Amino acid sequence: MCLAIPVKVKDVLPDNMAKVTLDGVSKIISTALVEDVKAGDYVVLHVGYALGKIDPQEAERTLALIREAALA
Amino acid sequence: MCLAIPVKVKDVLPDNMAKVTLDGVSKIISTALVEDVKAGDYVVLHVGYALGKIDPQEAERTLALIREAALA
Amino acid sequence: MIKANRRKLDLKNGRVDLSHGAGGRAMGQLIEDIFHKAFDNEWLRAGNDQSAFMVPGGRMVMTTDGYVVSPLFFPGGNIGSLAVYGTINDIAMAGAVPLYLSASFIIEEGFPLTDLDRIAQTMGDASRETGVPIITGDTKVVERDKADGVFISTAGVGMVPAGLDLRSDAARPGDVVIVSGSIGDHGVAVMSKRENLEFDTGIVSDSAALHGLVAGMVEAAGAAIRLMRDPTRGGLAATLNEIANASKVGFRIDEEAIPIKPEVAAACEFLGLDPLNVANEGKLVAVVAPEAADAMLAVMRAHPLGREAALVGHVVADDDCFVQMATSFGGGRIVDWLSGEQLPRIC
Amino acid sequence: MIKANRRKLDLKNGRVDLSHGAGGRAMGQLIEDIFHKAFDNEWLRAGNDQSAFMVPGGRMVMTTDGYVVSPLFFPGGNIGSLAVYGTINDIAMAGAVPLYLSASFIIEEGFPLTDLDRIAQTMGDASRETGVPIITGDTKVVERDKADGVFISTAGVGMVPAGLDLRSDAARPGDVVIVSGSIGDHGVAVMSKRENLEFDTGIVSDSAALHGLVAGMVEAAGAAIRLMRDPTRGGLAATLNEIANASKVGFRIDEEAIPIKPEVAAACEFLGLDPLNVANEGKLVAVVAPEAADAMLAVMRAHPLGREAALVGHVVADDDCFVQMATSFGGGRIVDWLSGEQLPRIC
Amino acid sequence: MKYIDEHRDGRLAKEIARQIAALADPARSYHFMEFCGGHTHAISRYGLEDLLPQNVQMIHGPGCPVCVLPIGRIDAAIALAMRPEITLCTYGDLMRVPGSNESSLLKARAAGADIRMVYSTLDALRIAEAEPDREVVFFAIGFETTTPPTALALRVAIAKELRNFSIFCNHVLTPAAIQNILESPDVRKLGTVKIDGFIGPAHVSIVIGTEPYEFFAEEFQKPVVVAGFEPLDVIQAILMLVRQVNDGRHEVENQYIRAVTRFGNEKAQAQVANFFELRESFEWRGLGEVPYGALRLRPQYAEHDAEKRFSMVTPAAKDDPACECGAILRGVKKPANCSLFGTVCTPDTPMGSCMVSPEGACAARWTYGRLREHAKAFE
Amino acid sequence: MKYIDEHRDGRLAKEIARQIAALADPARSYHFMEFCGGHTHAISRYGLEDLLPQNVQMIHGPGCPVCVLPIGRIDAAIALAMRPEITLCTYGDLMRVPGSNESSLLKARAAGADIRMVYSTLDALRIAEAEPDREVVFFAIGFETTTPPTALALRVAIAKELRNFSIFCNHVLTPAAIQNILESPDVRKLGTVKIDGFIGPAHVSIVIGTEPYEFFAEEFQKPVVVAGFEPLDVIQAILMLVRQVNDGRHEVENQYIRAVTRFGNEKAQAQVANFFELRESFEWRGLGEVPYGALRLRPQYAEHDAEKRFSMVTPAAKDDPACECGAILRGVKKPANCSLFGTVCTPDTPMGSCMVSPEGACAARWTYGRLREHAKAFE
Ligand code: SF4
Ligand code: SF4
Ligand SMILES: [Mg+2]
Ligand SMILES: [Mg+2]
Ligand SMILES: [Mg+2]
Ligand SMILES: [Mg+2]
Ligand SMILES: [Mg+2]
Ligand SMILES: [Mg+2]
Ligand SMILES: [Mg+2]
Ligand SMILES: [Mg+2]
Ligand SMILES: [Mg+2]
Ligand SMILES: [Mg+2]
Repeated sequence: MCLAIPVKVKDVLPDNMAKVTLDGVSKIISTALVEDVKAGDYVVLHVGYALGKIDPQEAERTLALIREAALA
Repeated sequence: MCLAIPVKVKDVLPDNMAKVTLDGVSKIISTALVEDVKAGDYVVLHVGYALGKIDPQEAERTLALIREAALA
Repeated sequence: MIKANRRKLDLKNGRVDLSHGAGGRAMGQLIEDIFHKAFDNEWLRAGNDQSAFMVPGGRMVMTTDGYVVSPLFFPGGNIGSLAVYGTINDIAMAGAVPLYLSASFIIEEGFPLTDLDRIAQTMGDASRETGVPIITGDTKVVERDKADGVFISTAGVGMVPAGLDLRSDAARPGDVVIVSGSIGDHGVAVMSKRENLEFDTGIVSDSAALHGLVAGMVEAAGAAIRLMRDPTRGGLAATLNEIANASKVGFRIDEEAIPIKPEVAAACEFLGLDPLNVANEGKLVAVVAPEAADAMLAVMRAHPLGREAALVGHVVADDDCFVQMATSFGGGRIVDWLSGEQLPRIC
Repeated sequence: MIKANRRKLDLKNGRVDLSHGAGGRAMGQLIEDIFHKAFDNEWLRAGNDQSAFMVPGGRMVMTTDGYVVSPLFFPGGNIGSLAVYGTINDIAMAGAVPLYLSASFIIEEGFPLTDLDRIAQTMGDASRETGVPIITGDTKVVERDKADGVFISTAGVGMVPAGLDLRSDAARPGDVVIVSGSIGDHGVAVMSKRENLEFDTGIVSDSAALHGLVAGMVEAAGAAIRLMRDPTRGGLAATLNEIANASKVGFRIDEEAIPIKPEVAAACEFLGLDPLNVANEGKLVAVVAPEAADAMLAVMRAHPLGREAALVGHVVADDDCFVQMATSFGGGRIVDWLSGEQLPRIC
Repeated sequence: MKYIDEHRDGRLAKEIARQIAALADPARSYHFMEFCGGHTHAISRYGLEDLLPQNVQMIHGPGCPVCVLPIGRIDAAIALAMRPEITLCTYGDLMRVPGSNESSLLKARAAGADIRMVYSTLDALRIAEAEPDREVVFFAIGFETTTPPTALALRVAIAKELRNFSIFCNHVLTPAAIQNILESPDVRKLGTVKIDGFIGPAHVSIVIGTEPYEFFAEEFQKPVVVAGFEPLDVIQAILMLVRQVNDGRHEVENQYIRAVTRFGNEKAQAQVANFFELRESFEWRGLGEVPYGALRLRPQYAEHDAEKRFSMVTPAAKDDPACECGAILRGVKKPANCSLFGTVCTPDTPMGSCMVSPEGACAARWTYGRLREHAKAFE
Repeated sequence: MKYIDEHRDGRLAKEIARQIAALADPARSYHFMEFCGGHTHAISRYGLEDLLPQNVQMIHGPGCPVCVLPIGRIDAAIALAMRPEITLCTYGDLMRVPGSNESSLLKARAAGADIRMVYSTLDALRIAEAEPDREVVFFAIGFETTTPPTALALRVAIAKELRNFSIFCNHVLTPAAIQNILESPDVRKLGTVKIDGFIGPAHVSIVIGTEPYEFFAEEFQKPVVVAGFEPLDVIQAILMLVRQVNDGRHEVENQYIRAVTRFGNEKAQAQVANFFELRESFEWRGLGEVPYGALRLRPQYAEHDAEKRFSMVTPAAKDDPACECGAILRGVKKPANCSLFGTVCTPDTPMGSCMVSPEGACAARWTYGRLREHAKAFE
């Protein structure tokens, strides 16, 4: 239940629903809690709902930071 | 369902019910359709209800008639 | 080494829950504390997913039956005794010596552990009494209302004595038909405890393992036995019709010769049933060469399970495969399969 | 001779009703038109209550499993294929050659005949493909809501090649652990079709009969095999823990070496499951003497069902019987049985 | 089994059969209709016909309440049972009766309907009491014997305020049907019925007495003997009928004096009268519309009348045109005269009313008497 | 798996661990509490502790919503579920949580209660819609992450007029609990807690942002790093905490910048605010009463509030006195210090809150880390 995973939005569906995928597995979830979800977005999925969007730039920045720290 | 068999009243129970027996098998039935049922009576049982009482004398008389006819 | 202090199964108030079927420690505990304890033998102790045993070369038989009787407990037995005896009997009907049984349990969530334990103990007792161990098994748990308490499927294997080959198509005109005892006891005993049907009777199920009786018959006159069947679901009527159709013969039987207990007859009157359609779980029907009839009856009557054995009729040539019966009243009639669903869940 | 013009089973819209389990003609028709037709073989045609076959002397194994999978049809198979392959696999895990199967059906009133027919045909196909005939069976029908569509219990027998004796307590420190392919496929395929869990994936059940693969392994290096198990309910984690406890040893396995399909891993992320706990139906775990590891892997990889065979760890001495795993991340952890009911009705 | 075993004595039966053979005029034939399926059953079950001389023949009448239920009523019951709120309670006999398109209550159950087999109306009441959220409908069928139990159940339901209990009433009346056999317009179409006398069912007369047959016996000049269901009862009744015919009498005689009186069980009759009234017309399967041949609930019990409570409609539905039940039920034909008998139509796959219950004329013939159809001697 | 796999790179982790080891002052020790069970799970699952230097220790906090649910709430839910009209929907995690007297929802199911495991509040809504005759109660538990989904379900239920849908609300609040760990009266009793910093859960902060921790960090002078659940996220957060401690800072830092902002998801917050209000006090299993540590439905939604709709009472019920969860949840003790750990109390037979969910401190230790307790080296 505590699980929260990043998944990619494949199709935006009516009624604030969306089809999301993770490595070829897809599932229909609710996006009613997040503003302005578009196909291609990554969202954090939790108990059937998107809780928020992933910012790709910030994600890249985090990885860069980690790599930097690792090589320090 | 069309079955009607003579059974012996073993115990009269409350609410117009009675325990009846046939050769060591007993069952609880309703006697609400028959007046004045007593332990020891034989009744004709049909779909869980006594429909009428058997008159032992008349039963004896029937058998006598049959035997008589057979020997005629 | 810290050993987890496993909590004991609550055999008094506990119930089977979904964790008992999930392949984890709870399932292991259920199997060990109830089934292995009750069936206890070297094969189960080995803890493999299958059990091994030595067999001599020869003709082997295998059979299976599923048991879904309702109610699970009835006068004279429970689903567990049926599951052991019934499968032994299907082996014995080939004239074979039963050797080993397997048992597959499908249990409904919520089933009382105390009932499961009682059933397992009955099976263990039956297995020891008959000398046929339950050497491998399986346990599944399904959600509430996806089963009815417990279902048991047993399978069994046995070895056929050399030279014996009983087949359902072996009945020949002139052969005699022997039943090993009174018919209808099992079905009446089970029905007497059915909800909405309840009646009181002293009748108990005839549920019993027939391999001992059969061994005696085979030893005494094996060559004279054409075939044997246990008249379970559908009763004597169904069994005779099956044999007639398989062997392409007819039967002529004698109502007066068929042993029926007075209480069974009375219960059938109550319910509008014909005892010929009522299930048995400890009786056999043997079709036997006529010259061996007396010897066979004598052997059977010497065994506790064949004491009331009776010659009830004989095989006749009949392309229509009719089972005819001379009624005790003096007329004749056809004994047919029962149509429909009159007696579900009797075994 | 007037022959009753038996009405055909309505395989399109018909449903199983109580008369199909009552021992009368309706039951006979169901068995003949669906089961016997689908399984067709000489033993069933003989029409006995048990089936006979010749066996050579030697070591035989017997096993049984009940199948209650939900849903009944899933990507890559249905309850029928499971019931044939699963029991063959339990025989094969002893290194034995599977010979014959029995099948006991418990069917819920109202079950569509078309589904029953489809399941029976799948079983017939599986039986022909594996060369293991279903030679005897039983059919029971229970009232609506007393079962869940259909349950199947199969039992099977097989012969163990001379000299082979695989036992659950035979693992020894130093032995290697080989799995025959990717894990978790079956469980994920079944769960993907569960109501309220539904997700889309290309994953199909790995359901398959392993006796061919096993025969090759036994032939090539039978003496080096300590034991085999198919990691079904509870997955690889349960199987390794069972072996560890039976053999009183520990395991050290390497997460990176365990083959897991990316889609299976992804589905497990979705559901919060560990693939090590997820059921397989066409995979085996073999514990093998270390010197034979390479030869065994080569033999397995040459077989279509062992192409992805991998050495995933080895046996260590451990009184606590821990299954330890070096995680792909670089840490270590215990791989335990799953507690509770997380994945019911997977097989 | 007292009052049972002594009436199954084959030796006595043989003697009476000898009497019948001696009394039966070889120059003529005797055709007697046993109206009730219970008698048909006894005749077949014990092989009674084997004992009768060639010129005394039994004709199986329409007296099986299961058989005479028209297809449309089965269809209506199935439609009702398929409604999710309904629990339909029924005597087991009805489960396999075919409705239209090979339907039946048994198959409706398999398709999801909540249909329960009961032994007695008492069981249906128990269900209604135990499951107040279900609409429990008792599928009431039968002649005068099952009507009082239905009436009593209604009385209890009202007393206990079981508002979820109702009756789908299909109770029919014996005398009306017997009369119809002799006088309906169909008789002209089907040809003259050769019936020399009737055996009336004892259990019906335990309730209604013998009196209701008196008008009929007089009007149609046919003897009636009310008889029990044991084989000796039946054969004695046949002897009594042969004597009446020989004597030129057409009286209502009572073979079952051990429980039947002229006016019957008045307590039971009062229960029935309290709750039921005549229907002007009601279809009997095989016989067609029978005037005043059935009962319905009185309007003041509409709340417990399933037909009204659930606005049930009885669809028009017809039997296979090849089915000869109409003629068989009137004694004009025999089952063997039907082209469907034993081939398309069997107890496992009944096509017409006479095959649906084991007590129907065709079913009894199939189950107990095919031998004779095959012209084989049974010694 | 994008955004997952790259954060599970063991080589990078080893490098960061090396950094941590290099930065960690050998003269002192570092005790960090990961508040959330998700982090506990990741630490155990990937064996993260094996990578950390001896003087950097992780303390498993109370952040598992399943674990902190008091026994009395489980008992109340079981009592409710046993009522025949109720269908209780629950996340699967709750099924095995022990109530009083070895009860659990799993055993209540076995005893006949209608309890369904759901994956999402959407499933519970679907059940309520499909089965209008059932009273469908959603057993709502969880921190700020599951509260918006509950709020949304309530909104849909009201819009669709699903009057048979209600909520048994057990939602609790993260910041309140963290604060309680440091300031509750129990701390005196249990001894001083040595915690040098906290790891906050990313999914909670996706919803509430990082801002709610600012007051706390300042007030208690403890650094907080909000981090994701992949092992690299966690180890990076540990590195960030070590740096703060070394620098003498006590800031709220955001490791999960890819989805967490300072003020969080305001749309989700608005949903929550619309339907829920603070409870003055609520018991956390192990922690005792936590002021303002939980939510309840606003009074205008009483119709959908199971506690009011069904007049639920929460019985007083206590854990085994030997259970050390209270001290463990506050970081004062470790599971191995509990005399019941691994003998009487195991994941199959949990005695206290820390063993009931796989994410609880004791369960995670049992499942993933017993080896270390046995002082065996794992190379
Ligand atoms: S055999 Fe069948 S079709 Fe023919 S008259 Fe009888 S019931 Fe009708
Ligand atoms: S081991 Fe069990 S009893 Fe001990 S503290 Fe942990 S949860 Fe409580
Ligand atoms: Mg069998
Ligand atoms: Mg059998
Ligand atoms: Mg198994
Ligand atoms: Mg049940
Ligand atoms: Mg048999
Ligand atoms: Mg097995
Ligand atoms: Mg196995
Ligand atoms: Mg198996
Ligand atoms: Mg069988
Ligand atoms: Mg169902």
